[in-house]
Order: sequence, then structure tokens, then C-alpha cells
Amino acid sequence: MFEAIAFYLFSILTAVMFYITVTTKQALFALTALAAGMIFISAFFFILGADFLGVVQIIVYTGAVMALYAFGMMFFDTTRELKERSGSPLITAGLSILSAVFVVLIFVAPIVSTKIQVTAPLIAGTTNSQSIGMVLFTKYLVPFELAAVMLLVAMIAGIVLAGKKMDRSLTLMAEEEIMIAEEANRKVLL
Amino acid sequence: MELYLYIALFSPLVGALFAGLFGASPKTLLTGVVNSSLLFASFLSSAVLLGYVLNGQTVHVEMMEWMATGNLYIPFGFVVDQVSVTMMMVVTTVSTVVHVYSIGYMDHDKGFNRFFSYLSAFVFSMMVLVMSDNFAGLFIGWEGVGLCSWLLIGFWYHKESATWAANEAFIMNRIADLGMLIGIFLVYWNTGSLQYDKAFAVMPTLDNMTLTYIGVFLFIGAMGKSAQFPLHTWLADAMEGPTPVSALIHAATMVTAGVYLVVRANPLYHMIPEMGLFIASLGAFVAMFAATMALVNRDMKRIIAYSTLSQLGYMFVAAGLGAYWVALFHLMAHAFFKALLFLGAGNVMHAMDDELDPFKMGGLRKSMKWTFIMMTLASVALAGIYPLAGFFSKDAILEVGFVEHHYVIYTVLLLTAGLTAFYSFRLVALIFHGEERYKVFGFHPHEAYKFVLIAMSPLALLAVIAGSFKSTYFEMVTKILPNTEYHIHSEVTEWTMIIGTQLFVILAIFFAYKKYINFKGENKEFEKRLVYKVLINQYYVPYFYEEYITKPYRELSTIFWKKVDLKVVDATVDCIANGIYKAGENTRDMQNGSLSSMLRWMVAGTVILLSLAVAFGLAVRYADEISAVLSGLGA
Amino acid sequence: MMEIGLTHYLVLSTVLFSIGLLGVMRRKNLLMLFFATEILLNAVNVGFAAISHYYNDLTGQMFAFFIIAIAASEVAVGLGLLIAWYKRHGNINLDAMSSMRG
Amino acid sequence: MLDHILSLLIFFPAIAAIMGFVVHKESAKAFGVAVSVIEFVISLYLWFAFDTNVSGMQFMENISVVPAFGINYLVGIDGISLFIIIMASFFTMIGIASLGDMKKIKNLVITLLFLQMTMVGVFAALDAILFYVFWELSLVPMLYIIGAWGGPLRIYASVKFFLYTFTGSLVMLVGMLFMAFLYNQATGVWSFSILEWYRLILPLNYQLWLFAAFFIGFAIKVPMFPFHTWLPYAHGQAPTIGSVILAAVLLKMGTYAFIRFSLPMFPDAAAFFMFPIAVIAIIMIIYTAMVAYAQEDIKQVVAYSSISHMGVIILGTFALNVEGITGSVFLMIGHGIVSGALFFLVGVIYDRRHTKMMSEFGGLASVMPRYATIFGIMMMASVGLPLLVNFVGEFLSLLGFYNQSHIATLLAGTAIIVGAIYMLSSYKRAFFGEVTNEANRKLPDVNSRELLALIPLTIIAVWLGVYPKPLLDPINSSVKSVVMLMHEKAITPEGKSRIPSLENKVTTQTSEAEVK
Amino acid sequence: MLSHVNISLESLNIATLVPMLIPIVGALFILVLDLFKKDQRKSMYVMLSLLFVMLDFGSLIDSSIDFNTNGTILGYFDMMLVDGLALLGQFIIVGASILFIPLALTSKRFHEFSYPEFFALFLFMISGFQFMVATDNLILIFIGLEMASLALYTLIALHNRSKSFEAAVKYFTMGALAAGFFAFGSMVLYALTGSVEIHQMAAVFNADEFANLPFILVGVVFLLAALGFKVSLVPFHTWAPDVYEGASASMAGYMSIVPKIAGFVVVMRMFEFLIHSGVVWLNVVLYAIVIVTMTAANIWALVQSDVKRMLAYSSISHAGFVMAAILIGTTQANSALFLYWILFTFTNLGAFSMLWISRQKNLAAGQSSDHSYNKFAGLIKVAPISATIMALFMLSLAGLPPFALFWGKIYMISAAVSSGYVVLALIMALNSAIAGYYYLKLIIYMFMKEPEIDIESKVYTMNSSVSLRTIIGIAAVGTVFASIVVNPLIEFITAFVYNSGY
Repeated sequence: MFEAIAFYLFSILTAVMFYITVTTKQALFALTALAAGMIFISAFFFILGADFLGVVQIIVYTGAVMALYAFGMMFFDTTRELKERSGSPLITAGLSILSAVFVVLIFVAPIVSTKIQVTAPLIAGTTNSQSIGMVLFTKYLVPFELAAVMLLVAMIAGIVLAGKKMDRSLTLMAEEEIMIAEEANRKVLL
Repeated sequence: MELYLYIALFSPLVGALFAGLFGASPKTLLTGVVNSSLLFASFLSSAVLLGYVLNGQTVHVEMMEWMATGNLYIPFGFVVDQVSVTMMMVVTTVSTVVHVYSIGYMDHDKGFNRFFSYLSAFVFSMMVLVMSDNFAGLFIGWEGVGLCSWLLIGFWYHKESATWAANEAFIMNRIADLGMLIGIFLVYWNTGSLQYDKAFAVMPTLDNMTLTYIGVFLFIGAMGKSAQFPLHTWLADAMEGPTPVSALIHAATMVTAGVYLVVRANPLYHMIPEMGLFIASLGAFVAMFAATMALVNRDMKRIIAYSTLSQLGYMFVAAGLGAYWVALFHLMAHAFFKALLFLGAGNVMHAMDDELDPFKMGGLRKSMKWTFIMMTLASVALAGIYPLAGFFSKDAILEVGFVEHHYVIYTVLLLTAGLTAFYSFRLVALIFHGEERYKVFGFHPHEAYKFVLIAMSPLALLAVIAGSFKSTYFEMVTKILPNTEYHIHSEVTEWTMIIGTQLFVILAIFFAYKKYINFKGENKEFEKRLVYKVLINQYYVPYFYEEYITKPYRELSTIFWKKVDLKVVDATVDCIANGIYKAGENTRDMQNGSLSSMLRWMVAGTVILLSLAVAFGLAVRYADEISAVLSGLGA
Repeated sequence: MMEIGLTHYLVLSTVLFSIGLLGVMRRKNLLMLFFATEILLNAVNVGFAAISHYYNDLTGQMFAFFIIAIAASEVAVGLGLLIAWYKRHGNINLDAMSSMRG
Repeated sequence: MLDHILSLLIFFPAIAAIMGFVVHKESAKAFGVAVSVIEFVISLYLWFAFDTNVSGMQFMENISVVPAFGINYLVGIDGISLFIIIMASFFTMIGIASLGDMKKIKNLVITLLFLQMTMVGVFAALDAILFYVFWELSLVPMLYIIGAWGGPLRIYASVKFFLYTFTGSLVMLVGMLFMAFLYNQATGVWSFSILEWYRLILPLNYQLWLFAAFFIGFAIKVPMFPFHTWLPYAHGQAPTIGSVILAAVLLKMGTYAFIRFSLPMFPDAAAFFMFPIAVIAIIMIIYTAMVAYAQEDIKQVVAYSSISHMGVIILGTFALNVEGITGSVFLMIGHGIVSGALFFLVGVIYDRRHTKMMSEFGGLASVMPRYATIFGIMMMASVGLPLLVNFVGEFLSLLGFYNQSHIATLLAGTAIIVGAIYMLSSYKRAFFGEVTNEANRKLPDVNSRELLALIPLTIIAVWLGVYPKPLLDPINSSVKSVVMLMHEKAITPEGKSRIPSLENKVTTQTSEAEVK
Repeated sequence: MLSHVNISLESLNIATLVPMLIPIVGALFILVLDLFKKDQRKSMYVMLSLLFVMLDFGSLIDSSIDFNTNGTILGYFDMMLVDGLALLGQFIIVGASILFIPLALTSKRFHEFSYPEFFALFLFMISGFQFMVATDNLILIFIGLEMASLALYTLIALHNRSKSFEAAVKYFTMGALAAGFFAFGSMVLYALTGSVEIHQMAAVFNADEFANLPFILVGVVFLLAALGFKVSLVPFHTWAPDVYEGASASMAGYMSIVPKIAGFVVVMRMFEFLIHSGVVWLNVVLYAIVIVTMTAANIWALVQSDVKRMLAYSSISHAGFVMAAILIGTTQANSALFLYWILFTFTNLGAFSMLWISRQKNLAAGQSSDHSYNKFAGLIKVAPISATIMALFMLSLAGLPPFALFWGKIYMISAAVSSGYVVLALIMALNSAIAGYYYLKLIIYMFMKEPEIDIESKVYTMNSSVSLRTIIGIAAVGTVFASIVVNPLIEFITAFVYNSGY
């Protein structure tokens, strides 16, 4: 019963928040709504017993990601009202609703498979974090490490792209210009 | 004997090549002399062969293989037998004369050498035609003479009318040649060979239908070459060529090739008498038809050409009725006097600066005595007056008609004989008698060179005496041809007929003289009559061809090109290509550079796939229900 | 209805995903567009967690975990790109990006 | 030497072409002539060494290229391909020798040598993929020749030529792959060897489909109505040398392929499709002849006449008997020589006046008598005058087909009429009459460089018309084996009856020999 | 309670990780090197990267020898899967990288090469793709894919001009959407099977005989969309032309090869079992997608005025062509896919390199894009060798024998024909004909038109250097003499594909 109430409550809340995120004209609203939605999502995780995931969600998303976005918003000066010319709202809305309807249409039927064999079963008597740790560092060690590398890649990418060096494009400069610029650079360095 | 055969056959070719070497250079008398000598050599060889054949022997050689594939075997084989030797004699005699004559006639022409080259080439082709021992070889000669005819008719190629006539002759002959080709195919597939002897040996085993087909198609070929109705129009137009050409090709030799073919194929036509009757009827019709056109024509050469046409009709009557030897005999006799007639006409033309209208001449007998004599002789022979050549040959044909009980044909031919006499002497009268009308036009006629006249004299001689060879000839040629003699049973009838005919002809001559000897002005009244109009317009046949065949063909061609080929066939191809290209042009906006629409496309693609998935999923899930519903609907 | 099953979560996930799609398609501001992509991933995460829960299997949670990591990386790169673009053009409007077409 | 003479023949020009890049452009033509003369001599040697009594393939070479997929470098020739190869090398030789001053002549010579490789390759290939390789590759040099040295519409023409034939041959490729698949099904191994494929007896419906697939490729190349529209453009725009080689050799690829592939592999389909194809052939003959008649450009007349003649070749091929097929092979050579020569001739006048419109000419016979004479001879050869080369082929083709259908042959036989009509009228318009255009009054007659090309062609045209035996015999024996194979392979009653059995013919032949 | 996990190191088969680890180590090495010693020359980094990638290639050879003797190897809790497909995929990925890295050695300076990070990211990307193909776990596939993609977006953007940013942002955004699709699709399949490993899914589906077909299809649709995006199937292709145009030619060439083959391997793993188990829907849909992709891309390529953009559409079309292999699904078809792609690598490498060496920094007068057709007009007069080589690549792309792609094409069409897809084979053939037009167009511009812009021959080799010319030479040789290597390739590939059970 509690579960049901919580589910519906959070469902509605998340849906509304996300809806606001995608429709509002106020960038700030959108950001706030997104953050709120994410937090509500973590509620589902907790309901479903995925405590670790819930925590990660709050920390990574609401903490890190939203902070990045907030920073971005300030950088891009999008705090004021957005002026968006929406191309063809009908198509847009139609497509998304259709996709939802189709999937839902299928999902309302229960899955009938009986042959499901889980690969990483929950280990009885452990906390969620423990068992996740167990799986993460055995079976999913490779993806985990790779994810780390991926984050490294993302970091390098972010740094390089946002870096000062990008302000001047060697691609567009003629060779002579590059020479001059390098000389100038050296003088500064000296 | 083979040597003589090869000399007879190839010396004209040597001449042609020799003259051809100088083809583009200005006149060298040498070519004329050399070619004439070569032709004379050919004539002598033919004569030797004739002597050989008269002894009852024939020569048959196979020079080399030409085509051989599958079952087909065609050699270059030549046969000198009684039939071909006749033709060889005719061809070589007339052509030798014409060659010598041409030295004089073409004296001032730029294309002197070229002319001799063509002329000799023609003789070679003609020799191939008559000497070949198979249908394919015959066809070589057949086409070869066609080519030479084209070259010679169009000899003065700067004249529009000459080139037009040349093309007409070639194309019309080609139409007939197709028939001949089909005939040859039929022979091959039914008898397995194209050799005369083998093919004719097999023919009796074939059914009548096949034989008729073969006969019909071969005869179509003959119709073209011999200018039988309805393929006759080219012959009159062919008179655009130099006169010696008309004498040689369009009177004496080439046009008789059709007759030769029918004679050659006598074993075949013998088996299909219905076809023979048709040939005879057509021949009779053409004889009359052409003679009527000659009555009113105002072109000297055309008149003679129509006369040729008419005489060819006679020959076909004989050949069609099975009197092959008679046909051949008339062919021979006709060759001599008709060539003579043409050469005489050539002299007149030369004298009159190529004027062809006899109404502008008159009284030429004073200045051109020898020509006058020879032409008159030829005309008498043509008219069939005893004892000249024409009498023996033409009367024989009349007799054939009578004896074979084809009285209609006989009557037609008899009437034609009268017409022939009439128009021949109309021409003689207009040219040589009466007032000297040419003076008005400022002509200064003169007699031809002496050697020209001498060259013509053998023909004149032959025109006179050829009839006397009749029995000898009969002896010889019937060794391979059916030896039917045509004698009217009762002598009274026979004599009545001969005398009657002679009287009729003489009457016609007299009438012609009377009407035209003192010709003053033109008979305007007569020219308004329908008869005249029909005749002068050649029964509107050329008009019909021009309006209903040539023009539509030309227009259809243009339509095919401009409308069908460019607008339909090609346009379809381009349309497909352009369609594809346009499709690209029109849909490239899908890629409008906007990220939003890109994303939308992606989602749209997914949604479409989803909808398909749903539809499919539902269909699978409710397969039973769907089939139940469908069966309920009666599907 | 009151018994919350896997289906409920899947439907929820779908609905949220569709909202994300809606955003992806209609947003012209790139930053806002990125928000929408986050929604997509979050929607999926809910689904994974639910399945994981109902199957008693940790794989789903692992997947969700990695999705979060991916989302985080994407944000970094995405923002990097946006900054680079913004420095050059002074806006992050999607409609400004259509120099290539056809 | 003898063992690899075909490879030598195929790759010698290509290697020479590559080396040609180094040759200075002043000497490029001389180099090209030298190479092509050597090539021609080798091809003559091929003839010399050819054993006429053998009806099968000779000089075979086999090197595995992709054994896993059954693709081999397999070449060999028989009587059918021998002369076309010789003709290809001959035309390249005289083509290069008669080249005038052209821009980028070095590129042209190199291109021609490459083209020669592909041409020889096509006719020597006995592996379907190898065949296809050369077949496709031949498009490229031709594309370049038309596109770079052509007239104002050259790009359109060259693209049309390329894409059209390319499309067709891709369909053919699918057919080839399917054929290989069927072979694989039957034997368990992959093979693209034509000789292996010959051994396969296919059910009728496969035959029909495969025949159709191959047909599209070949028909476009030939070109058959209604796929012919690329040809007038290609010829109209191509430089003389391009037209010559296109007409003389490249078009023959299609008809040759019919005999090499379609007939022996799908005899029943060939019999089945005989009448539809005969109808197409008749349309080609009459319709294109009429279109040719309507042309105003003398080169287009020759171009359309090519199509018309190709109709006769097709008809002969589908006579399905020895006479017809031999005739069509011979006509391929004949038409090659004649149309090649005619294109040369048109090129001669084009070089002088830079126009090909007949209305611009008239009376050329008096200005350029030698030219007019050679043109006349070739024109007469083209209309099929006996004792000239085309007649032999046309006669045999039509003769052969007559056994299959009388009416069709009658209609097709109008080729000799309609051919005469357009040829003579064009000749009349260009050569006869008075010289009306002042520009024509001082035209020089053919020069020695042009005669270098034209005289040999004239001689060959006459020689082969008078004495075709040296060619007919080898062709005949190879065709015989083809027909024999077809008869044996035929499974439908129609096929059996349409394709003659040659067993009893042998006896008649000996009896004929006795009669001789 | 948690118990200790005892796993023997041997059972982990750590060796399976080695090929992927080498580029990662290399990338880190470069980063560290940059930390310690700044301002090193580009050529050093290129060679260093090349070394690592070659090392990678060597280790792959080692693995393939191992595969030949032991068959498919599972490693690291079955996370790694080293079968024939994985090895072939990696061979192409690493091999193509070896060929493309030297393209950085241009004579002109471009922005991206001034970053050591460029090379590090490049190596990371290679590793990511390698991971993608060497596993059948959707999670690892996803991470590998994202890692590689993120690096790729950055590499594109580093070219540092307006168009390359635009390209990167477009690619990135669509990639993010595709990632969402991938995640969603995986979720659905996971919901159905309780597993994220493809072979496990296949087992479950087969066990209950596709009872949840509609569900399966939903999952398949989303995965198809996500992977279709990666391999650029219509209508998920829209990024491709813009990104190719925006990226530098070398990067565009790379993109046309490597990410796609990685995508194809995943697609093959994902869909092959579905096709073989008779999901009619998938057959139909794939059939449609293959045809639409081939045809539509060809049609759009026709109307392009920029060579690079044309090549972009052409590579979409080629992708559609290759996708047919997966639809056909026989061993021959799957082998044909790899054969085709290897040959395609050489040809496309050549074509894009030719564009790359003609790259100018500033557009010449009258030019609207870097590689417009009329820039190449009359090339034969100015730079005959360049023109000839470029024509060679175009002819190969058109599938003209005996150049490289022809062999791939016939093997592919033969596969189609052999399994009854005759109509498909015909459509493939006809599409090749359409494609002929736009390849021909370039040849026509080069060989038959007069030069439109008055430029010297230098322009066409503006960016050339010995290394670039060498690469082009390699590509040209590979294109021309492909017929020699086709047989060993077919045998090699077929053995690998067959032994992997595809």
C-alpha cells in the first residue's frame, strides 16, 4: 500500500518535473525542475532497494551534473527567458506521444517468460552496497575500470575543449601567422 | 576450255581494274582501247566456247570455295552450257560494240576512264551472273550488275535527276533482290544445295506448295531486274545514264537477267505451270502497258526504254508458257536490235547536244545518213518485219501463245506488235523525216565518228540476219531446255497469221509515218484528253509511288527519329536518370542542417519501426482471432 | 492496480523517456537539449532498477550505475563542446548551427 | 611463348601503356604505333599457330586467383574469338597509325593501349569474372576517349555510355553470381569457368531468368532496341578513333557474349526467347534504318546503321544453327571492318570541315574522288553487296534464321532494302550533285596518313568478301561444337527441335565432298 | 553473508585484455610524457601512437593464433569474448588506425595536431572500439561505445573551426539520443531475459520460443535505432554528411571505417540470432532499411556539390550495402561483410587522403566548401598523377573490376544470391549503377572539364608530405592489387567467422 502510494506520488512528481524541464521557457525553472526530478528518481531507487544507486544518483547527478549545468548556464548567460522558435510542435508532440503509446501498449501485457536466469543474483543477507561492491569488483571490474578511463577521456576532452588554446585556431591561420604567433608566444614565455 | 572460260570471265574484270586505276585522272584513250580489246578477247573466248558447246559439250569448273559452313557449300563455280553460252555471246558481242562505241561517245567526258572501268565491271558482273553454276553466284552477278547500273545511271553525278534515278534503280532492284534472296533460302533449306544441278535434281521430290513459293520468290527477283510491273518505273528513269549504258545495260543485257533466271530455272517452272501462266500474263500485260506509254512519250530514250520493257514482256510470255528457248532467242535477237537502236539514238543525241525531245528534231536523215539507216533497220527488226531478226523471234512468241491456246495473251501481244511498230516509226519519222525543226533551236547536227559507225555495224548485221540462226539455235539450246516446237497444225492458219501480222504491223508503220512524217505543230487537242494524260504520266504509277510510298516513308522516318527515338525511347532513359536525380534534389531538404530536424528524423524512424513492431506483435498475438474474423468475412 | 508490479515501473520509465524525447525534439537551446538527454537516461535508470529489484538481480543496478557514469561523462564533453562553440559564436542556439545542409 | 601467348597478347599493351607515360609526347604516337604493330603481329602469329581442326579452346592458360571462390585467370580462344581478337589489335594499330594532330595525344595513345588490353581480354577470357573484369574495364578508357576528345555534348554522351552499360552489366553480374551459385549447388565447389558452366544442365525456369539477366547486360552493350539510345550520342560525340573502336570492337562484345554465354549455357531459354528477340532484331533493323534515313548528320547515319546491322547479327545468333551463328560471327568481323572504315571516313571529312552535317556537303565526289571511291566501296559493303565482306555474314545469318521463321526473315531481309535507302540517299546528299558550298571547293583529297588506315580496310573488305574461307572454317568448326553442345543440353522439346542435331549432317557433308 | 571470492587468475584469461590495454597504456604514456616534457613535435607523437597501435596489432595477431588453436576464448568473468568476430573487428579497427594515424603528418599545421591530447584521445578511442567488439555484454559494449564516441566528438571538434564545432555538437547530440535509445533497448531486453549478455538473451529467447515477441521487438527497435545511428542507416544517418563535412578529411575517412565496423560487429552479434530464429519482422524491417539506406543515400549523393559530402553519402550507402550481409546472415555473407570492409578501408583511406592532401586552409575564390567538385575540374592537366590516383579510388568505390571493392561487392552479392535474396542482389547491383554516377562525376570533373579556378598544381598537394603520399601509395596499391590478396583474405575471414559460429 505504502509502496503504491509512494510510487504514484513520485511518478507524478517526476513526470511533472521533467515535463516542466522540457517545456518551460525559464531556463532556471528547467534546471531546478531537472534537479528536483532527479532527486525524485532517486526516491524510486530507494523504494526498489537500490540504496547505492540512490545515493549515487543524488551525488553524481544532483551534485556534480547539476552543478556543471548550473555553471554552464551562468557561462552561457541563459538565465533569462529563452526564445525558442519551436519548429513544428505537432510533429514533436505527436512523435513522443506515439512512441510512449506504442511502448506502453506492449508493456501493459505482463512478461510471460519463465526461463529467466539471473546472472548476478542478490546475495542474501547483504546490504545493497555490499553486494554491489561484490559484483562490481568481480564481474564488472572491467567495465568499471573502463568507465574510469571514460571519465578520464571526458575530463581530458572537457579540459581541452574549454581550454584557452582553443581560442586561436591553427586550422584557420596561415602558416606565416602561426610562425608570428609562436614567436610572440615565446616572447611572452620569456 | 577452262582457259577460255576464265578469259571470257575475267578479262572484263581486268579491264575494269585497269581503267579504275586511272579512274580519277583525266581522259586517257588507252583505257578505252585496252578495255575494248579485253572485251573483244572475252568475246572471242565466248565464241570459242560457243563452238565447243555447239559440239554438244559443256564446261563446268569450280574455281574455288566461297562459303562453306554447316551444311552449306557454295563455290565459285562456272558453267558454260547452251543457255549460258547464249547469254555470254549476247553480252560480249553487245558490250564489245558498246565499248568501242563509247570511245567515241564519251570522247569529251571528264569521266572517260571511270566510265570504262564501270562499264567493264558491269560486263564482268553480267558474266558472273550468266556463267555461275549456282544461285549464290547468280546473286553475286545479280547484285553486281545492280551496282554497276547504279554507278552508270548516276555517272553524271552532279545531275540531281541522274543520281535520283540511280538510287531509285538500285533500291527498287533491292526490293526484288530480297524476294530472290528468300527464294534462295527456300531452295537451300528444301534441297540442301544451291548448285543448279543438285537443287533441280531434288526439286521433283518437293511438294507443289514449296515449289510454288520458290518460283514466286525467285520470280520477284526477276521482276525487279527485268523491270516488270510494278517494279518497272526505274527503267525509264534509268535513261538518265549515258546512252551506251542504256544500250548495254538497260536494253541488251542486265534487264534480260530476269528472263535468264526463269529460263535457267526452267525445271522448276516447268513443274509449276500456274506460276508460268502468271508470268506469261504479267508479261503480256507489261508488253501492252509499256507499249502504250511509249506511244505518247516525248523523250527519245524513254520511248526506246518502254519498248525494251514491252519486249521483256514478250520474253516473259514465252518463258512463262514454257517456251524457254523462244524466250532466249527473242532475248538474243532483241539485244542486238535494241542495242543498235539505242546506239543510234546516242548518235542523234550527240548530234543534237543531248537533246532528247524528238519533236525538236526532224529531217536528220540528211546529215546523219548512216545512223538513219541503222536506226531504221533496228526499228524494222523491232517491229518484226520479215526477214529481220525480230520477225523470227517475235512471231515465234505469238505462235507459242496461239499454240498453247492462250488466245487472250496472243491477242494482247498481237496488238502490242502493232503498237510497237507504231511508236518505233513515230520515233524514226519524227527524228529523221519531215522538217528540220531543230534549226529553230540552233543545233548543228553532224554524223558520228566513222569508227563508231563501224563499231555499230556488227549489230546492224546481226539485227538483220539473226533470224536465220533460229534452227541452229534450236538444235543447240534444246539439249538442255524443253525442246517443244511450236507449230500451228494447219498451214493455212499459220500463213494467215503470219501474213496477217505482217500486214497489221506494216499498217501501223504506215500510220505512224503518215501521222508524223510531216509533223508541224503539237496536237493540243489530243494533249487535253484523259488518255494522253494517263499515258504521259505513266499511268500515275510514279506519282503513286512518290505520294504513297516515298513520302510516307520519309515522314515516318522523321517521326521515328524525332518523335519516337528522341522523345520516347531516349527520353524514357533520361527520364529515369533525371527522375532519380530529381528525387535527390527534392528530398535533400530532409537534410536541412537543423539539428532539431535531425533528431526528429531519428525519433521518427524509431517510431515508425515501433509502430511496425506493434502491428506485427499484435498480429502475432491475435493471430487466431484475426484469422477467425477474416474467415467470418468470407476471406 | 494497487499492487505495484514491474509493469508499472516500465510504463513509468516509458513515460519519462517520452518526455525526454519530447524535450530532445523541441528544445532549441542546446543546454536545454542536454537536459532532455539526461531525462532519457534517468528514465531508463528507473526501469533498470525496477527490473533488478523484481528479478533479484544486480545486473540492472550495475547497468544503471554505468549509465550514470556515462551521463556524467557526456555532460563534461557536451559542456566542453558548448563552451568552445559559445566562445566562437556567442550563443548556444541550435538554429545557428546550420551551415552544412543538403 | 606459345603457352602464354594469350597473356602476352592481353598484357603487352597494358605494360606498354604504363611505360608510355615515360615517353615524350612528341614520340608518343610512334611509340603507340610500334606497340600496336607488335601486338598485331603477335595476334597474327596466334592465327598462324591456331589449329583449325580443333573446335575447342586453344592456347589455354589457367592460374588460380581466388580459388576459395572459384575465380581463375582462365583464358583461351576458339575460332569464334580468334578473329575478333585479331580485329581488335588490327583496329588499334591502324587507329593509332592514322591519328592526326590531336591535343594530349600521349594520353590518347596510352588510353588506346589500355583499351586494347581490355578488348583482347574480353574475347580471350574463359572465366566469367575475368570476362566481367575486362568487360567493365573497357568502359573506362572509352569513357575517357569520348569525354576528353569528344564534341560539345561529350560529357553527357560519355556518362550516358558509361552508366547505361554499367547498369546492364551489373545485372549481368548478378546473373553470373547466380550461375556460380547453381554450379556450387550442383558440384559443391565454386567455379566461374565458362567451360565448367557449359556442363551444367539447368531447369527451364532458371534458364529463363538467367538468360534474362545476361540478356540485359549484353543487349545494352550490343545495343539492342530499346536500349540503343546511348549509341548515337556516343558515336556522335566521340572522336573518330573512339567511334571506330567502339563500332568495330566494343559493340561486338555484346554479340560475342551471346554466343559465348547465353547460347551454350541456356539453350532452352535461347529457343524460348528466340521469337521475342527476333522481333527486337527486326525492329532494330527496320526502325533504326528508318531513323538513320532521317538523320542530318552523316556520322549519325553510320551510327544508326550500326544498330541496324547489329540486328542482323543478333538474328543470326538466334538462328541457333550452324549457318546462322557462323554468319553472325562473320558479320561481327565484317561489320567491324565496314563500320570502322565508315567512321574513319566520316572522320576524314570532319577533320577537314569540322562539321558532319550532310547539308554542308554535296558534290564531294568531284572534289575528293578517291575519298568518294573508298566511301562508296565501304558503303556498298555496308549495304551488303556480294563479294564484299558484309554480304557473307548477312547472307549466312539470314539464311540461318530462315530455317526458324520465314516471315521474320522476310522482314529482317528488308535490311538490304532499308540499308540501301539510307546509305544511298546519304551518299547522294554528301557526294553527288554540284558543289554548292564554297568551303568544300578546295578540300584536299585523302592524304597518305588516312590511306594508311583506309587501304588495308578496303583490301580486307574485298578479300573477305571474295575469299572468306580462312575465317569461315575455324569459325564453323567452333560454332559446330557450340551447336552440338546446345542440342545435347537442350531439355525442352522446343529446344531440341529448334536446335539442330548435327549427327546426320556429318554424313551429308562427306557425301558433298564426294560430289566435289 | 558475503563469502570470499576465490578465483584463479588463469580462469580470468587476462590476456584477452591485453590488446585493449595497450592503447590505453599508450595514451596514458603520452599524457604523462606531455606532463614532463612540453612542446614536443607532432611527429614524435604520431610515431609514438603508431608504435602503440602496431603493438596492439601484434598482440591481436597473437590472440588470433590463440584463437586458431583454442577457439573462442572467454575472459574475465565471461565479460570479454574473443571470438573470430572480435578479432576481425579489432584487426580492422587497429589496422585502419595504423593507416590513418600518419595522416596527421601534414605539411600544413592544423589545430588538433598541436595537442598531445589528440593522440591520447585517439588511442583511447581505439581502445573503446576494441572493447566494443570484444564482448557480448551490453554494458561493456555501451561503455566502450561511449568512451570511443566521446573521444571522437572531441577529436572532431579539435579541428577548431566553426564547421567542426557544428559537426561535433550535432554528432554529440544525436549520439546522446542514440545512447538513450541504446539504454532503453537494453533495458527492455534485460527485462525480458534478466541478462545483458547477448548469448544469454539468445538462450532465453530460444528457450521460451519468443513468447514475448512484441516486447522483444520493442527492444530490438531501440537497439536498431542506436546501432543504426552508429553505422549510419537511414533514417538514423542524418549526422553523417554534416559531420563528415565538418571534420577534417582524415578524421572523416577514419569515421567512415572504424566506428562503423565496430557497430557492425555489435549489430551482427545482436541481430544474427534473431534473424536465424525466424523473426519475420526483423527480416522485413532490415530488408527495408537496407534498401532504403542504399538507395536514398545514393540518391542524395547524386546531388552533392562537395566531394567530401558525396563521400559521406556514399559511405552511408556502402553501410547499407554491408548491412545486407547481416540480413542475409549466412557465413558467406558475414565473411563478405569483413572482406568488403577491409577492401573498403583501403579505398576510402585513399579517397579521403586524396582530399586531405588537397586541403587548403583558406577557400579559394569561388569555392563554397573545402572540396567542391569544381575545385577538381581539369585536374588531369594540372596534376595528372593525383587525378589518376583519385580516379582509381573512385572507380574502386564504384565497384569497377578489378579494383578492391569489386571483390567485396561480388562476394556480397554472391552471398545474397546464394541464399535466395535474388531481388536484393539485383537492387544492390542497380544501386551500384546509381552510385556509378557520382563517382563518375568526379572523374569527369577531373578529366574532362577545363580548370575552373586558376590555381597551380600545388593546391592539390598543398597538404602533402612524404608520409601522406606513402599512405596514399599504400591505399592505391591495396586498391589495385586487391585481387592478389582476396583469396587469402576470404580464407582467413571465413575461417574466423565460421569458427565463431556465424
